Amino acid sequence: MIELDSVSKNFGDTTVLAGVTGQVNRGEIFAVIGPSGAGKSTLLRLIDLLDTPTEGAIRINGLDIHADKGRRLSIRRMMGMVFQKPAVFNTTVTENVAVGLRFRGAGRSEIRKMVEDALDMVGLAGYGDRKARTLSGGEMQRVALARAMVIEPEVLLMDEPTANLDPVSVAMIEDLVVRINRDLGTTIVFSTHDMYQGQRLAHRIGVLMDGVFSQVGTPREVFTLPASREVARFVGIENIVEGGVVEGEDGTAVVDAGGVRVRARSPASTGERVTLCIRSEDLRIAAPSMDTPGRNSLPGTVTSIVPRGPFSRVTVDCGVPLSSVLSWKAVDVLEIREGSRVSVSFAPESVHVVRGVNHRGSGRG
Amino acid sequence: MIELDSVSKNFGDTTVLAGVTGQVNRGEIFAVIGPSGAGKSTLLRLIDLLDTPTEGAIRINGLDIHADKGRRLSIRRMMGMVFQKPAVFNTTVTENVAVGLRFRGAGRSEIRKMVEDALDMVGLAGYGDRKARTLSGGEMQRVALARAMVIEPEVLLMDEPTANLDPVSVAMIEDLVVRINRDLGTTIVFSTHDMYQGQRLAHRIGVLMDGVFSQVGTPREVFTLPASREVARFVGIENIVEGGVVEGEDGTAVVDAGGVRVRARSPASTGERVTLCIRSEDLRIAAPSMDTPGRNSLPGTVTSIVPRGPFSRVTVDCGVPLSSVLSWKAVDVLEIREGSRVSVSFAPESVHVVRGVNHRGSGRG
Amino acid sequence: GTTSDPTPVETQQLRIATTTSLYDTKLLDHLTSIFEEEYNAEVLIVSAGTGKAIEYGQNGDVDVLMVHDRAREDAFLADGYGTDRRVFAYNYFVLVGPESDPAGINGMQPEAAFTAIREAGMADGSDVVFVSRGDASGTHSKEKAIWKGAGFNYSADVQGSGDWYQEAGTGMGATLTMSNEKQAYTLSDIGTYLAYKGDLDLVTLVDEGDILLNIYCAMQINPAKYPDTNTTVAKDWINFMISDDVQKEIASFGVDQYGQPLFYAAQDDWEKIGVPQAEVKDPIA
Amino acid sequence: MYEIIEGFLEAIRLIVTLDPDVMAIAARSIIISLTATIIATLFAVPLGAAINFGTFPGKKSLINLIQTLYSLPTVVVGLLIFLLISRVGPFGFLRLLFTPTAMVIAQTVLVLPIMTGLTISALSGVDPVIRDTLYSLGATRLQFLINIMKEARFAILAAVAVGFGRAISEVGAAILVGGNIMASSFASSTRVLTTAISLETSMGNISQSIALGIVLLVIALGVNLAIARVQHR
Amino acid sequence: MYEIIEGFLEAIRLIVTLDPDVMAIAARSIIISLTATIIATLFAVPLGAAINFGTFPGKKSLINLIQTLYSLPTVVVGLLIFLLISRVGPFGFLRLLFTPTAMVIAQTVLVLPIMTGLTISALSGVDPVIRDTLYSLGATRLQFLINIMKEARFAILAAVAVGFGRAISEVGAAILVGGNIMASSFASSTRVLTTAISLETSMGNISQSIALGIVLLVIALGVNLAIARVQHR
Ligand SMILES: Nc1ncnc2c1ncn2[C@@H]1O[C@H](COP(=O)(O)OP(=O)(O)OP(=O)(O)O)[C@@H](O)[C@H]1O
Ligand SMILES: Nc1ncnc2c1ncn2[C@@H]1O[C@H](COP(=O)(O)OP(=O)(O)OP(=O)(O)O)[C@@H](O)[C@H]1O
Ligand SMILES: [Mg+2]
Ligand SMILES: [Mg+2]
Repeated sequence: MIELDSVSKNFGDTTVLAGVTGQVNRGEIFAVIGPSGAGKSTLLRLIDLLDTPTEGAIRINGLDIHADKGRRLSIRRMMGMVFQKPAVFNTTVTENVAVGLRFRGAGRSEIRKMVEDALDMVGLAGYGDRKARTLSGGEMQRVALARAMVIEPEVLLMDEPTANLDPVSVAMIEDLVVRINRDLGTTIVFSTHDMYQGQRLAHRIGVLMDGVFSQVGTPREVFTLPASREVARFVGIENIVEGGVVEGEDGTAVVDAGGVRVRARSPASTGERVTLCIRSEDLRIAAPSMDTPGRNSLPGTVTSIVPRGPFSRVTVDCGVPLSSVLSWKAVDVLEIREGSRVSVSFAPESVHVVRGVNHRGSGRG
Repeated sequence: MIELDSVSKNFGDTTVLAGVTGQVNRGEIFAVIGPSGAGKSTLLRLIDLLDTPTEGAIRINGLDIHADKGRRLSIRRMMGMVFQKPAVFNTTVTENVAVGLRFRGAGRSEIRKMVEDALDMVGLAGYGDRKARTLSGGEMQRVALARAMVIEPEVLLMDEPTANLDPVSVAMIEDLVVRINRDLGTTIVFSTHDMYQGQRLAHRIGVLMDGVFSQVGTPREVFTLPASREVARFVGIENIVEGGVVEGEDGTAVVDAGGVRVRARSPASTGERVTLCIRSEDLRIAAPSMDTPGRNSLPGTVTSIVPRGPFSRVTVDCGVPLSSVLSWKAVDVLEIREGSRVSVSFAPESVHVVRGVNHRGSGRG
Repeated sequence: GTTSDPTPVETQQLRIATTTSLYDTKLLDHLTSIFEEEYNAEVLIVSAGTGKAIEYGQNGDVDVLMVHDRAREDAFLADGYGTDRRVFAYNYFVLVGPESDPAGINGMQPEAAFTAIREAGMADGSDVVFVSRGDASGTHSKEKAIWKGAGFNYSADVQGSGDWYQEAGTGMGATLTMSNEKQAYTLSDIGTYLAYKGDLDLVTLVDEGDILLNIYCAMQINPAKYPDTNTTVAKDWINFMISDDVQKEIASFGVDQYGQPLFYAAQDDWEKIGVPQAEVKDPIA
Repeated sequence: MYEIIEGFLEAIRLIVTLDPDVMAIAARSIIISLTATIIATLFAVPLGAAINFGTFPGKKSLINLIQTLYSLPTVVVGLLIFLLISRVGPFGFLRLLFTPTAMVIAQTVLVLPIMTGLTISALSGVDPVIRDTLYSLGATRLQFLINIMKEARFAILAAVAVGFGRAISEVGAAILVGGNIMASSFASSTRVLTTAISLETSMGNISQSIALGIVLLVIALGVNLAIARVQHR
Repeated sequence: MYEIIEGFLEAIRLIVTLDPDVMAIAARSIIISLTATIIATLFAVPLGAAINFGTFPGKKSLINLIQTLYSLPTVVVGLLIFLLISRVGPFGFLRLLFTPTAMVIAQTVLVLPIMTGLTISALSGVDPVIRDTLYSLGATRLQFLINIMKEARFAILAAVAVGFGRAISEVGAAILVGGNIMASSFASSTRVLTTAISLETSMGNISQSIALGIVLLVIALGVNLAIARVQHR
């Protein structure tokens, strides 16, 4: 439905987007993730016709949206947008949410009802008569959400829609987004820096890096099979190790990474340079010298234990540093302390091998 | 060092803070968490002398900071503040960061060096000559951070400092915060809606709800021993069940929750109404009828499996709904599908019992 | 006497442009109310600097022009913009100055007084100042005529010959105020001087001499040039101004306020003021 | 100095006794200047919006030109209008010279640049995100204009206040195209407060001038209170 | 209408030939109005800041009053200053009447309200977070003022442009306290462009008036270009 065809955008000398290509299908929830300054907001603004690409085209239902100024209004009216730093109109909350409906000539009673529903949905029931300018950061963000959703657009664009919200509100908004998508068939494109949110909500994720989509795929693909070292790092794979294949046959490769030998499932052949990505969760930490056949098993010394939510992140120096995530209980049971000798084990299947140089696309890099 | 003494704040008819009492020690990192609209920003603004409490006093080193207008400037100069929606001055990035130093009469070359260092620390080296107004959301937030940090204040106040940042930048900023606290002994008070951030960074956390601190404690206390049902829910304990004690002796209580019997460690006595809080991570899911002695073991039917980061959240209806978090691998191995019959087990020690009515403090409720 | 039906059905509008100094005496306000009643007309008076007033006449924006600058009136008539000049009043300009009279001109003839002022003014270290209207008004024209009569080339010998001679470039009232402030000499029409006298320290030093004569006239805008000017009521107005009753009004106007009249009726003094009898007596046909 | 006190007392007397002459003059001032301000607003706001939100070559130069026209002397405006509507001018056939209509036209022209310029300032002060939000909500041009004006209402009404102030206080144009006529009928007269003040001043009646000035300020106060009420709504 | 064309040609001639009389008058206009604008800025900006950022009872009324003073007729300002500095007035001993200094004073007073009012508007338009950021960075009053002005420089310089426009285009006060004097020495003369325009107009020299008006606008354009350069820095 939305087609990005080599979309580029420069601001003066700065190239922000350098040929983004991709497609968002009708009824899909598509997440754009990427580091700060990658151009997520810029991309959403281009789709919403708030800016013009330097090169390339954005097509919705086959129509180049930037080509025909006469159709701007009707195209814009298909879409709703939530800005990264939402601004509210200097009036009441109700009036803020009603604006889009008024633009479309909705009737008074219809507006009242829809606005009330929308406020209810974002958890702001009863806030209707408040002055919008006095709201807290998260409240404003929710007003902006209600404002964009109430017009029931075909395409909903959201730029970091929950950045200022607490987890309970986030859960509520996420439920809402899923419901809108499911019940109304709304196509949703949103940017987020919360990868788990991308995963929870999106059917597909585009990773914007260096001006292009480094990878587009299902959450599972992006999180388990990152296309490059950078993507791997960005999606939170903590163990990323460079190495060279020393033995490669039958879809299994033995990789030498700084003196440590690791077996992995990969068609890479001897001599190739590769990057190994291993998720912390797939590492098991056990007492030293407990070898499991078929698994990689590396002895090492615990260098740090850092709390992380209900877990602890334990880093072990095995020649290369490897981190695993254990529940507090497990840390207690295994009596792991800084300096403890332990053994880190993981299956060759848990090692994702990125072959050759970075699969980066044609970015500025 | 910072003492909050029954601090109240009304805006017209709206009571936002209703007697916040607490203390931040010198050199401490203190996190304020709480739902959207709880008054986190309001509290930080009161500390930074940007607003005046309706009642109560805020004392720094024993001095009521709002009492003496003549000392405002010197008190303000002790503090640095990062706003929730930071605004940048309409000039270059370098000039933005330099402002506070200029106010303090620092020399040219000193300013140049410190600003460069600060930009480097927040990952914006080389951005010095950019117009600050054209920065992305996350970039602006980092400029605001650099601007507040570069003056090396005794107290650093930060209102959701990483709300607009991607995880890599967040990690960098968190490292920086820890370093500043450790190396310069800076007292840091920050608000966040990212509880894990609160936990990662803070020595102590204050949970702001209904206008008061519902709980103040170490991250471990807040996360494992929430003082009320609301706090439990807010810190992400997914399994919260109400019940009545049917048998209570020797520090162990048997609680009837909607027909299901649960054993828990608690001094609660028979007849008491209690709330049971069980973290998802402490629930084990296994094939049905696998009983472990000494543990609670409840049979049930899987009602949903939702991906959540590298895990899946599995909800089981055991009479009461209980959710657990499993790695994708575990879900595959156990062959869990919606509708599967399973057994949910957990140790009595994993059940946190909140006794009586909500331990809410004197909030508006 | 009237030349038309005194009660026409519709109220007619009469537009008059007049010089400021005449308007400021309020003589016209006094007369219009009488006229409007008698002729069922509405009189619209625009007062402006002489030059501007003549411009209004040239453009046909008014029906009647009332000024006091003989030379420019002649040009105006000669160019065919106006017809039927009638003189309805006259008075004398006065040369006023500080009581101390540093140039010692009290009682002199105007030309001699001007010569004395110029000499005193150009002497080193003198504090003698002459303030001129400098605005091409009727009064300014008269002043230039006096300089000429005293034998000076105005632009070469007077204007810009030193700081003693200053051009105010404003109205009569402002010029008097300025002269008072600077304790300077100036030439003024009698009406404005009397109106301002209370606020001034200046006294009349020279008020006799033929050259000080100030003649007010009214002219009709030439209907040949602007056919749709309101000729009937314009003629009525001019004839009204020279009618016996009005001439009496003019002769007594201002007595109750200043203790002396501001104007003399022109009716019987045509010889004395040197205009043809027809211009003061003959109603326009 | 005593003229000032006398002026004050006279102003009070004029207002309390509702002096009919002065009331007529004051009413004319209000009608003419308010009409001019309203007409100018109707031009200036869309024009200012078009310039502020438009992108076209020479935009900066145009804004500079508008700012330059802030310095347009009232007399020059008066003269230009005079030349247009004087009998021999292109619009002479309308016979507008020396009518209140002419004064409205002149004052409209006079305040148009400053009101347009200040509208541009007002609109350029609106948060760009507000602008984008309106676009993204699917505003038509008119809806956009109305809503952006609501956001900028404080500054736009400040521009209106400036325009009204300039219109009611100017005298040069009023006297040239109006002529300061005091006729027996209200509609034929063109004497307004400022031209009356000039006249009184030229006749040396300083305290009367000051009294009329105070009357003018009282009117302006009333108008500004009305504007302030809308501003703070 | 041909007077307009003639006026244009005459304006070009005056400028190209650097007509000494006109140049002297123009120079006087620039000096007087620019001085008045600068002095007024020095008062208006701190005053506007104090009002905008202060909290005191009657603040809204004060702002209303200032807005009302936008309507202060130039003649009334001229009269008030005139009464103060005339020989019999309280400051008569300074002998300021009919000097350029008196004109500077009158124009300063004249533009003070509008510049103060527009400064208030300009400052109230600054994002409150910017304000809070400056406070939180430990700005002294002066540092705060300087930096908030930098942020609002566009709008504040727009206020300066309005002030300058009003000063250089006004004639009522200039003529009352200056007197439009053309003496042989530059310093004793008080004829500026607007008073010269009035004079030419009263003499019926319309094209000369228009020519001088154009000269005035050329000067204003220069000043505005200078202002724009600072605005966009
Ligand atoms: N108008 C502009 N002029 C110059 N540079 C700009 C402009 N707008 C954006 N940029 C630059 O483009 C880059 C991308 O900005 P954008 O806001 O799209 O990033 P983002 O991916 O949304 O980042 P964040 O996660 O921090 O919000 C940034 O480096 C920013 O500085
Ligand atoms: N000036 C004001 N006038 C009226 N109400 C206000 C004002 N400022 C804040 N509030 C209200 O006070 C409450 C607390 O606001 P505050 O900004 O402190 O919340 P917060 O905890 O920071 O929320 P968030 O996480 O959404 O940023 C909100 O409900 C807000 O609407
Ligand atoms: Mg962004
Ligand atoms: Mg907040």
